[in-house]
Amino acid sequence: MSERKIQYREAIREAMQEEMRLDARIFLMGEEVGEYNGSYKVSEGMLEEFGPRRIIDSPIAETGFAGLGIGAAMYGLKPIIEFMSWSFCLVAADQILNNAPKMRYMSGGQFGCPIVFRGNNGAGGQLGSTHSWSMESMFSSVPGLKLAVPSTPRDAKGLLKAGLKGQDPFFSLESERMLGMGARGRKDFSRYLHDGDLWAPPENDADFTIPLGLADIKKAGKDCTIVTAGRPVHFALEAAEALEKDGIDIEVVDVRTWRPLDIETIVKSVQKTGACVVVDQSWPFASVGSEVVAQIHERCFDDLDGPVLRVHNDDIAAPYNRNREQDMLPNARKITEAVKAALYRA
Amino acid sequence: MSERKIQYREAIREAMQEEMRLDARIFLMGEEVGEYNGSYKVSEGMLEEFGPRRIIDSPIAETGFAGLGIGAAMYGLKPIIEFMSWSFCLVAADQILNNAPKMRYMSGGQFGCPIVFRGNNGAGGQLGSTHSWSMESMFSSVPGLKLAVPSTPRDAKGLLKAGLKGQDPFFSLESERMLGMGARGRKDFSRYLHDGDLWAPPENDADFTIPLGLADIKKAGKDCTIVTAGRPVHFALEAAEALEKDGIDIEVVDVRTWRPLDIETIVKSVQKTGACVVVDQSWPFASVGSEVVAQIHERCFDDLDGPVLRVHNDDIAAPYNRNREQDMLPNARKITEAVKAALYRA
Amino acid sequence: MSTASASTLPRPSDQLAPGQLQKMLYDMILIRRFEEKTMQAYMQQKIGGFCHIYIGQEAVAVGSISALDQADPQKDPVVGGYRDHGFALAKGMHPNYCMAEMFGKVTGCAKGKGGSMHMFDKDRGMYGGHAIVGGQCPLGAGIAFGIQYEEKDGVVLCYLGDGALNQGAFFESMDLAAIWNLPVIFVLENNGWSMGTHIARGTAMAHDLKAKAEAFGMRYAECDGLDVLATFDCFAREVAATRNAKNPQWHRGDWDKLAYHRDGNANGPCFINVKTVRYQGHSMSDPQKYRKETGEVENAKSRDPIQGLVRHLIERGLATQEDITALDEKAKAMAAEAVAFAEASPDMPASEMFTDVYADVYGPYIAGGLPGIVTNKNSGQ
Amino acid sequence: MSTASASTLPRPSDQLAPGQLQKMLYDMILIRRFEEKTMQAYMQQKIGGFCHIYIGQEAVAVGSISALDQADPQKDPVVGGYRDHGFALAKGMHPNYCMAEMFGKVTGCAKGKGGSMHMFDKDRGMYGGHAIVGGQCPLGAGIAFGIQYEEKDGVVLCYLGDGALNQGAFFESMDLAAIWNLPVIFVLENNGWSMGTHIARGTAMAHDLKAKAEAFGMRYAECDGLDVLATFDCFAREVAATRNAKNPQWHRGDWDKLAYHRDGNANGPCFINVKTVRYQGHSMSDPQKYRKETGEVENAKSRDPIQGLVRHLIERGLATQEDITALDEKAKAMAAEAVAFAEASPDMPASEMFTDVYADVYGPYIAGGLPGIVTNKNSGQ
Ligand SMILES: Cc1ncc(C[n+]2csc(CCOP(=O)(O)OP(=O)(O)O)c2C)c(N)n1
Ligand SMILES: Cc1ncc(C[n+]2csc(CCOP(=O)(O)OP(=O)(O)O)c2C)c(N)n1
Ligand SMILES: [Mg+2]
Ligand SMILES: [Mg+2]
Repeated sequence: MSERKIQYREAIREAMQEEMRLDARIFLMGEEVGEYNGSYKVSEGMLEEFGPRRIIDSPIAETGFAGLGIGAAMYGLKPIIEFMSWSFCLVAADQILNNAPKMRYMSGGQFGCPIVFRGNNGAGGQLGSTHSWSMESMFSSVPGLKLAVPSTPRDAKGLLKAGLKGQDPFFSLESERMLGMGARGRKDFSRYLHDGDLWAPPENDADFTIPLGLADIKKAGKDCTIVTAGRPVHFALEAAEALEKDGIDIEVVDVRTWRPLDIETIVKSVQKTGACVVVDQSWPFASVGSEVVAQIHERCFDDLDGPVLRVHNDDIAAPYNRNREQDMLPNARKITEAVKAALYRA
Repeated sequence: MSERKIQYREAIREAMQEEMRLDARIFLMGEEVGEYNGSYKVSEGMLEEFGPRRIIDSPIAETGFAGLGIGAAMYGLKPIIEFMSWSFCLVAADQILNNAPKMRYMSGGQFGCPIVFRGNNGAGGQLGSTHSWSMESMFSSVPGLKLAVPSTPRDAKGLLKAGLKGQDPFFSLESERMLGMGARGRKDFSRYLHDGDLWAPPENDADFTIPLGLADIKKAGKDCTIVTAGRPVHFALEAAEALEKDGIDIEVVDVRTWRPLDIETIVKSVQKTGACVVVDQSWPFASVGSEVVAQIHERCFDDLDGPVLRVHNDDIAAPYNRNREQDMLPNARKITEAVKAALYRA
Repeated sequence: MSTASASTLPRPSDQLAPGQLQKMLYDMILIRRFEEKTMQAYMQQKIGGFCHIYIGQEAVAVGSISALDQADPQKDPVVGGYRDHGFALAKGMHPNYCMAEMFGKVTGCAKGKGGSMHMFDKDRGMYGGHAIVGGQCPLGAGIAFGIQYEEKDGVVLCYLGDGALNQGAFFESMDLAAIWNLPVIFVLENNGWSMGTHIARGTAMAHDLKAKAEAFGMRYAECDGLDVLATFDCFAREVAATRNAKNPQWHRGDWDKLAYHRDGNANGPCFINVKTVRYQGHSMSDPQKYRKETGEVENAKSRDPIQGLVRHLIERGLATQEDITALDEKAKAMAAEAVAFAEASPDMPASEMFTDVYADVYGPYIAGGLPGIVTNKNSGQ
Repeated sequence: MSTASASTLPRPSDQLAPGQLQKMLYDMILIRRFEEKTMQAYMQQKIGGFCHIYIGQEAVAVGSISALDQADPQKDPVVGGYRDHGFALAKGMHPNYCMAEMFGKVTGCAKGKGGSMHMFDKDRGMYGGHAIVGGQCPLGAGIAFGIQYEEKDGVVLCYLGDGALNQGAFFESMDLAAIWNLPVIFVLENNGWSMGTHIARGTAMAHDLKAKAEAFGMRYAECDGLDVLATFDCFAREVAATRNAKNPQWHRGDWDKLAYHRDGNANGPCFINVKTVRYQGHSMSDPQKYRKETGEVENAKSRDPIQGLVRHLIERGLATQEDITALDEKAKAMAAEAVAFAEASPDMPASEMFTDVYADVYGPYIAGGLPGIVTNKNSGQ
């Protein structure tokens, strides 16, 4: 198999392009998605291909255009609404949390809301506290929506295509920090992902999707399970290399979607390894991390040798300073420590 | 001790009145708080006492007036911003989550944000899905704010007064379903609260406050701990009566504030009883309930005989239908079942 | 751009056949009779939650919706706020489904999941009552966006109350409708009050709302919402001037010349200020202390929209007193039948609790629970 | 209500002493030299994150802030968006603290916690740069509310970009400022672009923004933001007309007569459209492909605000070429010193990570963690 070089941003673009070619009802709307070719070049070339009717530059009016997308979805279109960053979606919170996920229920099934909201999520670019949100914990608590946090170009493409083919509101939380990953091919990824280049989507397969609600074992192992998603997957794989040297073999479960959550795969892994660390890039309190611990606690009560530990963003607003921001984030060092603590080898 | 008759709504009002008399910087702003005397009569008479400079009717512009409050707090005032319902605060989410809790950090400590946001929280009035939010799980994940969910007139008053004396953004999640509780005195409360009438704030004690971050044992017991807050406290006490008949003696820990969370009191209780059920009126996923389970799991790993169980709102948008809405909510029957299951007596 | 000179133009309502006029009368009476039954049922606690009565505003819904395409109800959609029984019925929702919904019955338009504030009828182009003030405005723009995207010639009516005039969502929607020239009409049901707050206290320029439209270069019109024919006339003109609105940005080009260099005669969106009066309190639980002395309701009743059209029909010999009594009897019967239907219908069953959450089958939620969480035993069956 | 006839009035800038004019020139040069150093440091990766350069807009910050009370910097506060170095420096923030902040140093105005977009200086009445577009507008109204509440006579300048014109937060703030008559001036720094979007594409009525103020019955003014004296003149008048704005709703009464029956001459809020040009890209990472051909930057440079004031001073004999060179040397030295200071300062230490989260001591968070959560070993010490 020849090595593919495809960036995370290109994978997202391919997903949108392929589905837009198949389905005339899909359009893309957001700030700078057209003339500017995307503020992060995700939608580069799409205005050229699809024209201004389907690639729509919006003003900075998130409540307006997110809500417009919901109305259009009720009408029968399939909008892709891009938030330049998920950090900017709070001004549209009522539309995306009150209208989109509840429309079907509230109308007794008459009106669905097949819409995709997507954009950058997470800290790491020294953008300070208002621009560094990780939304997965807050948003995945809301029934009626589905939420993915893809960690590789392959997952980004496959999940987005599944979201676009679906009938439910789909939130895709991408990562600005990862947009360029894959430019150098497998060099950009942990060696655990090199075999078969499973970080890259298949070439020439427009039908390729990844079902929502299916976790992926990014690395199999026997000593300790790490449950995570998104960018921290790579920190976990980095930790795996370090731990391997200490003779500790970890299994990395990438949940890919927090809602629905594939708890079966997690439980099986924990039953196998008997130890677990959850790594989550959002704040600790009432988080996806706490949810995973709570569910494991109930399902694997007799399988664990010690408590599941967690690595999160620290419980503070994101500081601007480069080093302190790195300190705040989950990273390989913290994961390594946590695994050792979970295995009582600290 | 003579029995006091004081409604939950009156307790909130007393807290505001007493603090406003002490501190000229405090004002109250919200929809219908003045001329209308409060849409739920919480602020009845306050316009009369304090005049239109300090009791301010706002238009339906939550982003505008919540943000205005934050600016006024930076300037040095102490705003009380009332949301008619917390369900309406999502249109102001950016102001209350991005500005209020981060101002101090982002300005390196120069500008604090001493502001109180308060209003009705939770379902139960057949208001349908958009009007039935329980915000504690989503909001208590955000560092920089403090969040209380008072269950009695005493707690409502004491916590709000503490919030008003403090320097940090304070979110008070009250309950429309409980506003009239206390009108008939102790009759309105579980018999476990009758002795000493500890559901009522002391009379003639303007200095009375309840420190934020201190849980309260509403009923002591030895067989199983229930951790909860707000309206479900009363469901838990109701369950306690039923369980007592089965010879099961439960301890009800009312956390009162989810942030900060008094985990020490919870841990002590669980270590004593060896079993625990968490009851939370928000959706299950990534909730305050999951957080409590996760923390108990870590701290009480060797103290538990079986897993902590949870009772939440069901994972759906709130249905309008009266019976189905009741089915959705946590209630005494579900709590009873959960306790029995936790004690392997189901 | 306004229709200030409208009174000199021929009135579209002059073209209406007697049957059409009688239909409008019937629609108004039906709303009135239906709402009387709603109030009764609410007092009997057969209806719960928040319930906002439309009485007094009948001419707004009926006058405006009568100006839409009558052949295909899906062509010209409507969407609005929570005071929605009026425009739901005027748009053709069967009273039975509307009443049953308020009774929380599975035969209701939303199976009892929505209630009074959330009336939906897809077949009739009724995109819902929405309970967050102003939250329907972006939806209205979005439905219009869909029509424009598919190059259809429908028009959307997006109803809002005067309280919504101060919400960011309203302004953002006005801007999007203006820059993309969407086929939407924002219909202000201006009854002067948001709960107990007079419009002049909350809305700057309340005395001259044209300025709100002009801020976006949008067409403005106003009409007397107690006069159903005046309302119809206004909407007939403005609906025509909104149909087939074209998006100027579909052609990439000289952005500097955009939008405001649009042909002044081109069709486009509109903001219509319909002056009306709600006879009842804000909702069923409002004691209305704040307007004891204004006398506005008494004034309005002397110009009651239903009485007004009755007089018009009788004076011009377009209907007899008997015709009118018959219409009223029919409306009363429909309203009574709606209550009977609602009463007789089964409650929303527990089996419906976990449906309509997702379109696709979805993990453990369908079964009604997460591990470790005790849920209602009946649910999810 | 507008200042269209302003040109016939005496110009407040005619009253300025040579020293004051030279101060304004110096302030503008300082911003320019400071920003040149900022760009350099960004290229050297000494500054990270998003960084928005103020070059080209110097006259806006300096012209407007020079019209505020000069004796007490806390009396007339300012607040704005993320392109904030300009008005931070003009308001008197020491360049050292501003540069050190961008270097992430503990000596920065926010100890390195805020960065380029979040400049705060409480002592100078600088209420921050705020990075969510439009999010500063309610804050500006709130600071003005505070001034009015305490019956002080300060005025707030609330800066926003043209991109913020379409945010709900802007409109809601305009409404609140209007109905309560708050002493705030919304200062539109209208450089015609929000990132790569021309104002005419996103903002309806972009060609006549007066309509945005009129929608709220608010005073409107506009000025040439490349001309610092014209800007000063405009703000001197409007600041005076905003001071001591009184709240009409402090007296309960006849709501119907509110606000719009306000004495036309009474002081109140204002919306000022300052037309300016940003010379650089949106942020340091913007290649600016979208305006290659517009030539607007070249045009603007021929009317450069700094050159303009230099010419004015020389022509009128208010400063010599030597004076001006000296001012520039001083500004350059200040900018260089700011970099040196920033370089030499210690990084934001780990011990600061968990401070400033809460004012009060607060449970486990001070110690940096929850049970079961592994955090940075260095933190919280
Ligand atoms: C965002 C939001 N804030 C507050 C409310 C509570 N509320 C419901 S209706 C209403 C008054 C609205 O008045 P108006 O828009 O004039 O409509 P009307 O009731 O007169 O039809 C208020 C404050 C809400 N539903 N949504
Ligand atoms: C609510 C929100 N949406 C999007 C952004 C991203 N963003 C930052 S600046 C900007 C452009 C703003 O332009 P303008 O207001 O004209 O200010 P200028 O950059 O010209 O000073 C955008 C889209 C944001 N910060 N906040
Ligand atoms: Mg109204
Ligand atoms: Mg701009």
